[in-house]
Amino acid sequence: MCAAPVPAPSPTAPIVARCQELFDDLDFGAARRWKAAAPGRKVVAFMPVYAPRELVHAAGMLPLGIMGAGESLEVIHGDAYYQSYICRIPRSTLELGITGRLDFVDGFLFPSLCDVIRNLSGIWKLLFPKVYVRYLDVPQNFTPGMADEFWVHELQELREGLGKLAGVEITDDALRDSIAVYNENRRVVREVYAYRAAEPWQAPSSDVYLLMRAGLVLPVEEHTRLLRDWLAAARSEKRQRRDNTRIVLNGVFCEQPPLGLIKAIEMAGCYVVDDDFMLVNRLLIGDVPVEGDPLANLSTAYLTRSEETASKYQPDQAAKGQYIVDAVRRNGAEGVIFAAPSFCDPALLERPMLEERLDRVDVPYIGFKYAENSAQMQPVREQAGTFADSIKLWSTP
Amino acid sequence: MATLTAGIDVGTGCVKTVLFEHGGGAPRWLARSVDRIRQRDPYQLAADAYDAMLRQAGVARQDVAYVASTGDGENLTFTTGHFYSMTTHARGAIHLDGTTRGVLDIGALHGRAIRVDPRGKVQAYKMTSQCASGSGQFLENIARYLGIGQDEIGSLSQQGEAPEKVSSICAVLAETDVINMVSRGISAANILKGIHLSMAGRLASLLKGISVSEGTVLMTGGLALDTGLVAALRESLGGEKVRMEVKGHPDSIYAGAIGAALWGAFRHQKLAAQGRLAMAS
Amino acid sequence: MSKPESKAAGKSEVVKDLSMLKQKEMITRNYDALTSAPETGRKVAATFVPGNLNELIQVFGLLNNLPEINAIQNGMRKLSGDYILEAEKRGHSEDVCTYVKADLGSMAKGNLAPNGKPLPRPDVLLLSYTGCFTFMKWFELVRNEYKCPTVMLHVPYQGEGTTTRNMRDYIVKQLKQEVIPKLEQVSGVKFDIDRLRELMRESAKAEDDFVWVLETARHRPSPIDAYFGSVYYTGPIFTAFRGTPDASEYYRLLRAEIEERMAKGLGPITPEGDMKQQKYRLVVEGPPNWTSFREFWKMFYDEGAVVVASSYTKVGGLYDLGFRHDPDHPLESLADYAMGCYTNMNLPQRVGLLEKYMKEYEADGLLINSIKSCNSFSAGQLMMMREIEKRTGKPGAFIETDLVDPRYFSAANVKNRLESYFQMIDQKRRVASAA
Amino acid sequence: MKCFIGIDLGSTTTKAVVMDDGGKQLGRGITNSRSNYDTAAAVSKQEALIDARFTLFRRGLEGEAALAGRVDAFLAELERNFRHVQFLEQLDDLEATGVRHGAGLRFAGQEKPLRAALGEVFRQLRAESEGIFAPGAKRKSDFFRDIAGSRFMALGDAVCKEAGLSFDLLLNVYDKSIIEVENRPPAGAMEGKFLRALEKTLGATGQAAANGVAHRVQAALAIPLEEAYVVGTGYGRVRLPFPKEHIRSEILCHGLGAHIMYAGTRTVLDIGGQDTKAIQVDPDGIVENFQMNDRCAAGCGRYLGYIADEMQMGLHELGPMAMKSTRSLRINSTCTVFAGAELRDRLALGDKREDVLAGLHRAIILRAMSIISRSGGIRDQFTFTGGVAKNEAAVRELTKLVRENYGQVTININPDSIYTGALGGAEFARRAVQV
Ligand SMILES: Nc1ncnc2c1ncn2[C@@H]1O[C@H](COP(=O)(O)OP(=O)(O)O)[C@@H](O)[C@H]1O
Ligand SMILES: Nc1ncnc2c1ncn2[C@@H]1O[C@H](COP(=O)(O)OP(=O)(O)O)[C@@H](O)[C@H]1O
Ligand code: SF4
Ligand code: SF4
Ligand code: SF4
Repeated sequence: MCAAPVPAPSPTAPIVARCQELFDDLDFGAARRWKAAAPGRKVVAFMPVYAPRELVHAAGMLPLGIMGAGESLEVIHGDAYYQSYICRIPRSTLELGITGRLDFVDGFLFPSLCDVIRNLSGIWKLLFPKVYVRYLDVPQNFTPGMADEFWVHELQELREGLGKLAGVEITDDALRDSIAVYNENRRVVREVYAYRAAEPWQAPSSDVYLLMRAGLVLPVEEHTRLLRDWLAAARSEKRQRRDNTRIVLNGVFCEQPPLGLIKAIEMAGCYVVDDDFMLVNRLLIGDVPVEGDPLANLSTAYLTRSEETASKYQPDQAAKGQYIVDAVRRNGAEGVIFAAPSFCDPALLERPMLEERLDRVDVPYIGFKYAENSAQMQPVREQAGTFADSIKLWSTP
Repeated sequence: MATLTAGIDVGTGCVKTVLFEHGGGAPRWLARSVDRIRQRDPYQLAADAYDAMLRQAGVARQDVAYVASTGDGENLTFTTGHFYSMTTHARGAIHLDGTTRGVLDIGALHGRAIRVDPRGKVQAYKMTSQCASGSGQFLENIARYLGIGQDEIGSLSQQGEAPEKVSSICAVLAETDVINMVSRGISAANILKGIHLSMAGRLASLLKGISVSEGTVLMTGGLALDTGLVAALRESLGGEKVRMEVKGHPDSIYAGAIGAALWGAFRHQKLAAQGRLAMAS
Repeated sequence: MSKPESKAAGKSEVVKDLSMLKQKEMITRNYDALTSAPETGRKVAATFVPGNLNELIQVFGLLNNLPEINAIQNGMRKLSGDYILEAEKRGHSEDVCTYVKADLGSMAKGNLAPNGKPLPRPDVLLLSYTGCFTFMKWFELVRNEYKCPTVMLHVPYQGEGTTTRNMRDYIVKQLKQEVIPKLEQVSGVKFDIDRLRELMRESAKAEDDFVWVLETARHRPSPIDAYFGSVYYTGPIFTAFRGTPDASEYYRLLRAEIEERMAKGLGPITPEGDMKQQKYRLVVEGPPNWTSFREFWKMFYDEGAVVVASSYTKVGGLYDLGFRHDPDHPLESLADYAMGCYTNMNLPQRVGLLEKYMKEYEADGLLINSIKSCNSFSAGQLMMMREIEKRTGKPGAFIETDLVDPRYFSAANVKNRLESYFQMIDQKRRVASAA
Repeated sequence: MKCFIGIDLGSTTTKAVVMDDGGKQLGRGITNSRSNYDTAAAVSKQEALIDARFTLFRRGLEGEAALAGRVDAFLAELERNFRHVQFLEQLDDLEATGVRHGAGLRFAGQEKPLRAALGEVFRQLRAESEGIFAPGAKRKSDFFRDIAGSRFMALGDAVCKEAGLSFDLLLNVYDKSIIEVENRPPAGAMEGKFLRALEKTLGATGQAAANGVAHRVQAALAIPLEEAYVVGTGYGRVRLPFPKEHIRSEILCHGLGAHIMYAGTRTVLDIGGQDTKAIQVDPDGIVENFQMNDRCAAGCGRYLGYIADEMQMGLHELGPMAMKSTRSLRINSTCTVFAGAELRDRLALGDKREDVLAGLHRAIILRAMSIISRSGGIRDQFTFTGGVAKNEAAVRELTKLVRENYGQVTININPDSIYTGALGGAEFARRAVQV
């Protein structure tokens, strides 16, 4: 490339910088400020991958997504609770708790993602008896009509628990309003993903990542605005398009890789056109109906129209793993990178089944493991780079 | 008209450079260099080594159509493009030996097994990471302890008749084992052979992981020069039901650089055909 | 009753009690039935141990093949290591549950039963999703091989420390509307609730004797080892035999034998004969290691350590807390059983239970055998240990092994840890007695 | 007099402590661990007994008017002379061994010049040995191998040049001989050596005073040191030629040793050459819990040793250099070897040595913090032992992290903490007989 003119300040930069700040802040200043802004406000945290945030929102509380503590927190106490052969996210989450970084959190929801998160709910109950802790046994029986009643009932118990915590009654109307607010958020989230898939050079994956992370700590209305602003800004700038390979990233739904890993993948010549980061933002597909019984609507949405992921059972053998092929096709990807947290049973047991699917349709893939504090990016660059190389060099021009 | 391409492999142990000429028939190898990095800045070293090689070949920088880096060379400022190590080692290995189906690249800190197709495409790989047990550096440390030169290791190890088992898997703590062995009067040959066998065991399992079962497995990287390791690897694969042959090559250490230079030529041609040459400069 | 009166320590052949012979015979017969299924035309269901529906499976005349038990068998026969490597070669991660890999690897290598004949393809996978997330992935993977029908039974976890009406209704609904119809379809047998009641009545009988046996560990000396030895005692009741007269007979024999041991003041039987002195009484949490089971056990009896209660012997039901299969409420009782097994209890409940055992069985300490690849058990065990130490004032010890992956059993490490632990208990006692 | 001895056979060094029946420490000895564990144990024990003699001399001389105010100086002189005598004796052995090896087949045709060269080197070594043990002279190490070795290299090189002989030959002879000499159990009779040293020391004193002093020293020498009980511990303990009841877990010994040094100790961190242990002890010094790292050099003493080699620095120089740092860099690699590579990269990129070193020290301590945390955290008082406790930068990082995470606990660091395990062992020996 010849001497480029001094680049104009990027209009997306300040938005991304704000998200980066939120991301870096392990004291959750934004949520703390929200809470302090009005008396009686409460914050309810939740773990990946799905929590009915509408219920928290409808009670006037702030849902706060916790994704571990990333790479910068030195874990000192967490190791007292977890052996070396258990993934990192529960220990760094505990570290956040023990060091008082979550002392403003009034409730904590642990969805049934895996046994580690499940058991963390018990640990939380023992260690933080003042916090409203609830384990969400999200149904795994997807046979029509089988789990609705159960789940609506569980949601009702949750609604009562949250209502008590907030000191309000969560009315159907409040719930309907919240559903509408989240519907809007889900739409914009999908728009961002679609935009990136269409023009990935315009939307660096680390930027999109930070935007989605912001959704876990900001009030939903603010997040929706932020995404809109970013889309407008991104569309107004022209970025250099590189000779990169388009890939789908899979397996990153719970413990998060360090930001550097996402950047390393892109630097090594890959455009990420789809991923499963922060699934909670878009687990439900399409709008949840606002009319009618809100709990039933939420339940039906989850049971019949939600994204597939390793932590959900697929009742139909023939359909098992098809979602990864669909993601490749839908987004025009040339390959798949499986990245999974070390010791993550859901992601690692899912992987061979997905690989088999991809083999059948000749989509190339690679896979590796990471931890939220993985330091060496060299092996990642090496593998992602070789992957991109081989697709690039062997594709017919 | 002949086209010149260069490959520069910036490793953790050594910097390797090669220069190739293309046009009519097989590519011709014009010049090469290999330098231990030791405590120096690898990028500066790469630039110096590259210029020295060009001087040796009587070529100016602008005469080279495509300069490809590999290894840790992504950030070199004077290159045209970068290829990742597995891509280049696969290609380099095919160049050195056309019957290659598996590549074992063992450098200063890493070990990788790569399955390649006859065109040099990477089909599968397995690598060690995070832990340096069984790498070149590990062997180097031991040799230093034993006071044995890099080039003596191979022949000495092959003299070992009663190899001593190395129990520690850690590259660092293995030294304690070795000190103990020395003081128990075990010969350097048997110690080295034992280490080679334990490294070979690990490498063999990498190889198994990529399921190569026939054809040539070419060792690339610096340790391919270690005949003792090659022999040990043959030995530990001996019991397997495989029809493959493990080989080293005198130019194995250049495999990455060679692959880079060759891919550079390929890319250059492709870009020229698409009229996109300017984009790559 | 034959008594291992003269067991010249070590080599001489171990004299087997009647109950042992009985169990051996039952297992052999069951494997023979399984491996001959292709000829006999009997249909086979595969399912998991915790909260299994063995009585229901039998109502339909199905044979019950439990992949966990096969993995244990392969572990004890030192085959699992190869199977695990095979599964890893086929793309499975080093990091995941080794039961799954031992099973998949075994399938890849002919899926041989201990009798040397191949296990049959299952006709139905009954996915009792109870107490462990990995079960779900496991059967998705197995289903991928066999392409056979799979029935999901989602058993809610006791997240809030209790079972609720809602949870029970959910299970019963699934049983009625999904599990039973599917099993009828697969087996061609009509569901007969009275047959189910009958089987459950038989179950309850065995359960009474089983509890009686476990509780004898309250005595000093304890006539049983409630971990190593009791792993055998749980066999029939946790697996394909619950509800059969065979199982009842087994527990009757066992009870009589233990009664006799107690009368004679004997300790537990071990592979090397009767255990002599009982210096330490322990409660153990977590499954044992199978690949070096004997070696592991020896580290205990050689030091005079007897296990008086364990949580692993509760994965197939907490009968000692009073649960019995109830012929009067068959489906509800199945639901309660499934929800009530140990792995389906939340962490505070597990802590409470171990604390209770520590106190009621007058244990000197808690030992946790943490399984590297089992998140269901292991995630949180360090916290459990601390909590028990705090509540009981008794020392805990933590060792790390694996179920069926021999690579993760480091005998030297485990021994070092155990020895230090026993010496520590000794020291404590000395100081206490000096004071 | 009854002596109770603890021997700690570490991966790098072997330590011994001699205690009297009142629990007072009489002496300490240290040597480098070698492949022959018996010898290492015997040498360290002998060193400790020698040290014990000096304690007895001191006790004996306390009332000696002739030495009023000069006891310390006198004993120091005596010790120097004693070490010198010992050194000369070992030199003789080394030379004799060397000559024997020089006559070996490998050196056929070169025996004569080799023998001459050896003679010359040892002549010079003896001559300069006076200087090595002169008052105030700083010795590189206390181990014969290190002192003799470094001087042998220096002198040998010159002698060979002179004689036109290959130094490699001489070196080879040395390498062969030193191992043999080092692994030879120490010669028994110490008394002669003491007397020779005494003679030499008294040479400088007046006659009258000398008589009195000699009398008292001889009286102290005559006190029999009876080995009442020996306890072995440490990494290599199972290979010690001791009956089982004389072996104690290193964990227990460290715990008890730390308790003896600082009675208020509740948490002990020991960072040795090959392992790091965190131990929780109760108010009586009994271990309640512990954690150790697995066989990985990251986070233990060898990590620093490796880094020192990598930077071509002495081990004892690392700490002081890291202390100069103003900002600690974050070291990303876990593996020691990768950390070495990262260090090179960082230096190449222009980072300052001291900052990189500070980062490395932080890394090792962070790993220790994680082990502490797994053992149950830090309780007041906290005692840091093992070889790495001598490293001030490690101590600084540790102190910082302890303060940040556990508040104002007392932190004990003792320069003699390397003897902690042996001290605990000695106390166990004492209790074995007394309790
Ligand atoms: N002649 C030789 N015999 C044995 N080993 C050698 C020889 N030459 C170099 N090596 C080893 O090769 C390693 C460097 O290999 P290389 O493939 O260049 O690694 P990297 O690419 O990581 O720099 C060094 O660790 C060195 O010890
Ligand atoms: N003077 C010193 N300065 C800094 N570190 C030291 C010093 N002496 C010893 N060490 C460290 O202590 C370690 C040996 O500790 P030690 O407790 O003797 O181990 P072990 O009991 O395993 O033999 C060495 O690896 C080294 O890192
Ligand atoms: S990373 Fe995987 S194993 Fe760990 S908590 Fe998340 S889903 Fe569970
Ligand atoms: S075991 Fe040794 S080589 Fe492996 S990571 Fe640890 S220090 Fe590095
Ligand atoms: S994770 Fe544990 S409970 Fe689950 S299948 Fe594996 S061993 Fe069994």
